Amino acid sequence: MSVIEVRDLCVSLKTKKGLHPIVKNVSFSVNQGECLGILGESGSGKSMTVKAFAGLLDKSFQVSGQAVFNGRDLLKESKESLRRLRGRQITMVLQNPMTCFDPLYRIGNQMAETFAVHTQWDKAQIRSRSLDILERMQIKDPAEVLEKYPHQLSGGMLQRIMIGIAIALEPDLLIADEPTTAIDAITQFEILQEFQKIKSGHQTAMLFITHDLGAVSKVADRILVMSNGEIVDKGEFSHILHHAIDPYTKLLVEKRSAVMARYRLALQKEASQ
Amino acid sequence: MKQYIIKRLLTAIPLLLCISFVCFVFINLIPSDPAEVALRVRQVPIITDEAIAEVRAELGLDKPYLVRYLTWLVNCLKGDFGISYVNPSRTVAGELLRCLPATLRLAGASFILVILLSLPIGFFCAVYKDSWFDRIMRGIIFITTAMPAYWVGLLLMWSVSIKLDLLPTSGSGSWRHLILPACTVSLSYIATFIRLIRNNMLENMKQDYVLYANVRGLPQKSILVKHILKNSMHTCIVALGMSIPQLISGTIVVENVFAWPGLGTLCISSIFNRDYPVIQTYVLLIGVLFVMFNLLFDILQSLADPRLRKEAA
Amino acid sequence: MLQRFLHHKTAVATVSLVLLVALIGIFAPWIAPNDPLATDIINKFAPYSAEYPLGTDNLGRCLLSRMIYGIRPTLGLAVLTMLGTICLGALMGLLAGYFRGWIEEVIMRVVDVMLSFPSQVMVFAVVALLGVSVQNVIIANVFIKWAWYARMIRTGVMQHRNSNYVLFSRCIGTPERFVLLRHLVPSIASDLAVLASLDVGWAIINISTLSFLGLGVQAPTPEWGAMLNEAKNVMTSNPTQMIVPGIAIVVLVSAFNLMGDALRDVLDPKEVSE
Amino acid sequence: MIPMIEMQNICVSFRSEQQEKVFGASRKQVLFDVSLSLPKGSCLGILGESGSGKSTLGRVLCGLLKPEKGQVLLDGMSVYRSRQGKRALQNRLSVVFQDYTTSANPRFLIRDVIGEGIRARQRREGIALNYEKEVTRLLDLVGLEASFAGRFPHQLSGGQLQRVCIARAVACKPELILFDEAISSLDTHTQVQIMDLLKELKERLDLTYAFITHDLTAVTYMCDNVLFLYQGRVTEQIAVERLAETKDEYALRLLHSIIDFEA
Repeated sequence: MSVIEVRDLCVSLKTKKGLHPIVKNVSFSVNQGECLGILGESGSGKSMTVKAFAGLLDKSFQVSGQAVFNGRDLLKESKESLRRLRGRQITMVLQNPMTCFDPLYRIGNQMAETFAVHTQWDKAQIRSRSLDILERMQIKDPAEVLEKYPHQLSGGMLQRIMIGIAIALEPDLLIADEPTTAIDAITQFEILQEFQKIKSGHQTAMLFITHDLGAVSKVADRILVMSNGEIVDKGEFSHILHHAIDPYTKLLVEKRSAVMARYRLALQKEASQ
Repeated sequence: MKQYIIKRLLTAIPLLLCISFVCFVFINLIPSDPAEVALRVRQVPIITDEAIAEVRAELGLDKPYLVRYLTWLVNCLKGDFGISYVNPSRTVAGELLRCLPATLRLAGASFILVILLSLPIGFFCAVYKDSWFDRIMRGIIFITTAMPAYWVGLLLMWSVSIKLDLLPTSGSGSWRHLILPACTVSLSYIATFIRLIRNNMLENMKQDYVLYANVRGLPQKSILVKHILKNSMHTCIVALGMSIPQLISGTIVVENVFAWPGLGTLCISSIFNRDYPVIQTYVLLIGVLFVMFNLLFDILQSLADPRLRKEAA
Repeated sequence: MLQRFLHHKTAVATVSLVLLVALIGIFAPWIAPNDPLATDIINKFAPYSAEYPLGTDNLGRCLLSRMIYGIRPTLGLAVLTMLGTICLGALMGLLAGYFRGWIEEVIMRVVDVMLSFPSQVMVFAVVALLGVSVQNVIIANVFIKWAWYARMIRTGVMQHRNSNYVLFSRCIGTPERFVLLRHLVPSIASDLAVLASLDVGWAIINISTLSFLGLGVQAPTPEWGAMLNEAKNVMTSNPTQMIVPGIAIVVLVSAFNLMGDALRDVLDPKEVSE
Repeated sequence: MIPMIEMQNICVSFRSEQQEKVFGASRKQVLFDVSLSLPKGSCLGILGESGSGKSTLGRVLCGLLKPEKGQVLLDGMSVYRSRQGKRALQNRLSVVFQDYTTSANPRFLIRDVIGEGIRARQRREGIALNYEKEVTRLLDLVGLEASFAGRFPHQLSGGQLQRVCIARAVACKPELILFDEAISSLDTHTQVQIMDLLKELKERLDLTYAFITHDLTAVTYMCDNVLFLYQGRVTEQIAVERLAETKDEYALRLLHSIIDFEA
């Protein structure tokens, strides 16, 4: 059963000279327990697509089409009911962990305010759940971390906390918007492992947006390739890798493969000696 | 943190010394000889060279520059700022103290007006950006920044006091006298602060943490008040605090329009009467206030912001 | 650049308005209907008429003529002030930003002290010190404002010096002269143009304020601020005398403020030219 | 092999932002005893995460930042000791920076951006070049049409602008080019295209490269040698072919975190 089904989604920017299309006729669906990867370069409209149906775009954008989430068309919902869905049934992990937390509040406070909005938990429950989540995200000294301000934690830690908040309320749909882009390579790998864990453990539908072929290959069951606001290719990863139809996708795969081939060669030379 | 405060306090000392030195040099740059002025003030009928030399010795003008500066500084620290040239029976400190309360009343009232008006207006302008309210306020702000304060005062006086006969035109006494001058002083500051708050909030709205708060499904009201407003307040409070000495000095012109018996009126009449010690002390006072308030709000800001506050490890 | 300027409506409108006002001021003797100083006591407080298009003041002088002649000190002094400020500020700022070391230390400390006094008080102090006269008003305004410009220009120089294109020039050993003239000066000049046009408005208000208080241009010379001072005394009987110069100041200052914003757009190299 | 450029025990520290002492300034050391050598005709990858000091190292290498300790030797001559040393470096080195948006003066036409490099070459070699022809030749070299010469930097895409920066860098006929994260802010496939271009240019113009990056796969694609920089210290310098032999902990962790999508 599909958790979300997007049909003919179009997003345009309203400018003085008229409408400027950013996303054109995008359709896809994600089933329960499945992970759909959306691959594309910056400016290809991949983030816009999810922001549009999550109700995160302001008035300067015009959105049309359908986005059916558990039987409800999100584009027809009121702002308020969308807000209730966000953070509870639809959660997101964003790109820049270092700037996503309000610098003036402690981590514990920001976690608590999220839970207070969406649940009936009392203070003690919120605290024990928060500790629980941090522990699940393999953060040492969770009690201490709750008392820290965002600037005192590393990007990797904050990214884990963000993932923790996202899965805490067992959402139906988890959207990861370039979660591995703004952090260094080693942490990237660890964060990716967390996503693999979520995929195997929970029955959450996942949308994984990225420009990194490597990352998408590890978590996504199916892949959409976007370019200039359109879906140019779709299918399983091996299909994208070997039988891409679209010239842009081909170029992307070909170039990246060349780099990886060279990398493998560098490592194997020694192994064969 | 303690060290930071100590360091800031220590750096303020040379600045204060520089300011006092500038003020001291100021009076010594006057084309006329202070000894001669002093004699004239005492209404000595014939000014002879001997008399001048006598007064020079009396005022310590024959001593080296630095010695004179230090004596002057020590006197200042004791609260002795010398004697008014115009009215030798009065000390400068006494003159300033006499006028200070009126100015403080005016500046205080204006400050309250600024806060009461600019905070809510700035907030709503940012929240309802490009609405009719925002457009009208922006128009008003644009016009008021181009209006000289004294003209605003004249207009208010003419329309409210003369045409409508609601409030007294000038002088001081009751709270009714205070309204028009306070409105005039605060007007240009209100415009500045509305713009500051509005832009600051709009800037904050674009930040990632607001997007993430939205992503977590927090209610709009909580995002606006708890996150955006609090973050913008940090910068704005500092700017507001630092504007207090400016408000005090900004009353000069308005006081003269409304014949408000404060420091500004004293300052202008001193300029016309060439009563240099009074002007010197006034400049010194405002300069010191300026440094003090800057320092105070700098420290307050670093105490309030967790990023600047150094947590004990 | 010129193309873009001509396409920008606000820029064209404000610059033409300012130029028009300036021209009227320059050719005042040919344009003004009456002698601005000639008194006509019988016709004092006269309403609008063919002879006195804006009426007369308390001494029966033609208001319009006084307004026209008043452009000279009002606008002229403001522009002179800004020229002086920019020259001094730019010199100090460039010296500090360019040579670094102890020169920078000294200049920046002086700037710090200068900026520790509220500008308004400083103007009064300088006027008090030097005595009441027109050139002292200019000196006072330049004296308090140069520090702002020095600091701004120094920051600009530092910023641009650390931009990648200057770093490249330094890496490949481009002569300092080229870096200064081709990279730094044009970038800073455009910032400067914007700031300066905003500050002409500030200077107009400041100079007229001094004149209003009797510390600047002296009666009977027609100057808008001084005219308002005269108008103050006859406010009850002849309010028009107060309205005209006031509106003129607001319009002129608004024009400069708008011009500053428009120049910012025009001079921004990133604006796509069409 | 004789090293063309050599760094010996470089130490650099900056005034730290958070000042705790009342008197004096506390300093934060960014580079600790960094040594490296760069043989002629090779390509050295300098690899480190953000905050590892790799950009500071780049500044020292291209003559912009005098180190507190240690020295930079260009063919055995110290760069920071004398004017001639610095001149020599300036005459033989060129740079391409990360942030392509600020790499070119926004007020310059592409023609003038490249022209700055040409002028440097004219000055060094004391020759006069045909400006237009040279610009066209350089644009062609980096795979751009001649019509780009009349445009402004903001009218170009990231990849195109980075090509212009490369053209400018080779315009002054350097022997050594330093790339400071020159490909990081580009799209994935553009990155590879730029790297292909760089490899080709290296062969054709007989260049030596120093390549600063945080991407290990880019290093293996481009470079002969790699230097791992971790928290201001060199943890390992090794030939790329022998990368698998590394015993260094940081290098191993980095190797381990590379995601190979075909494996």
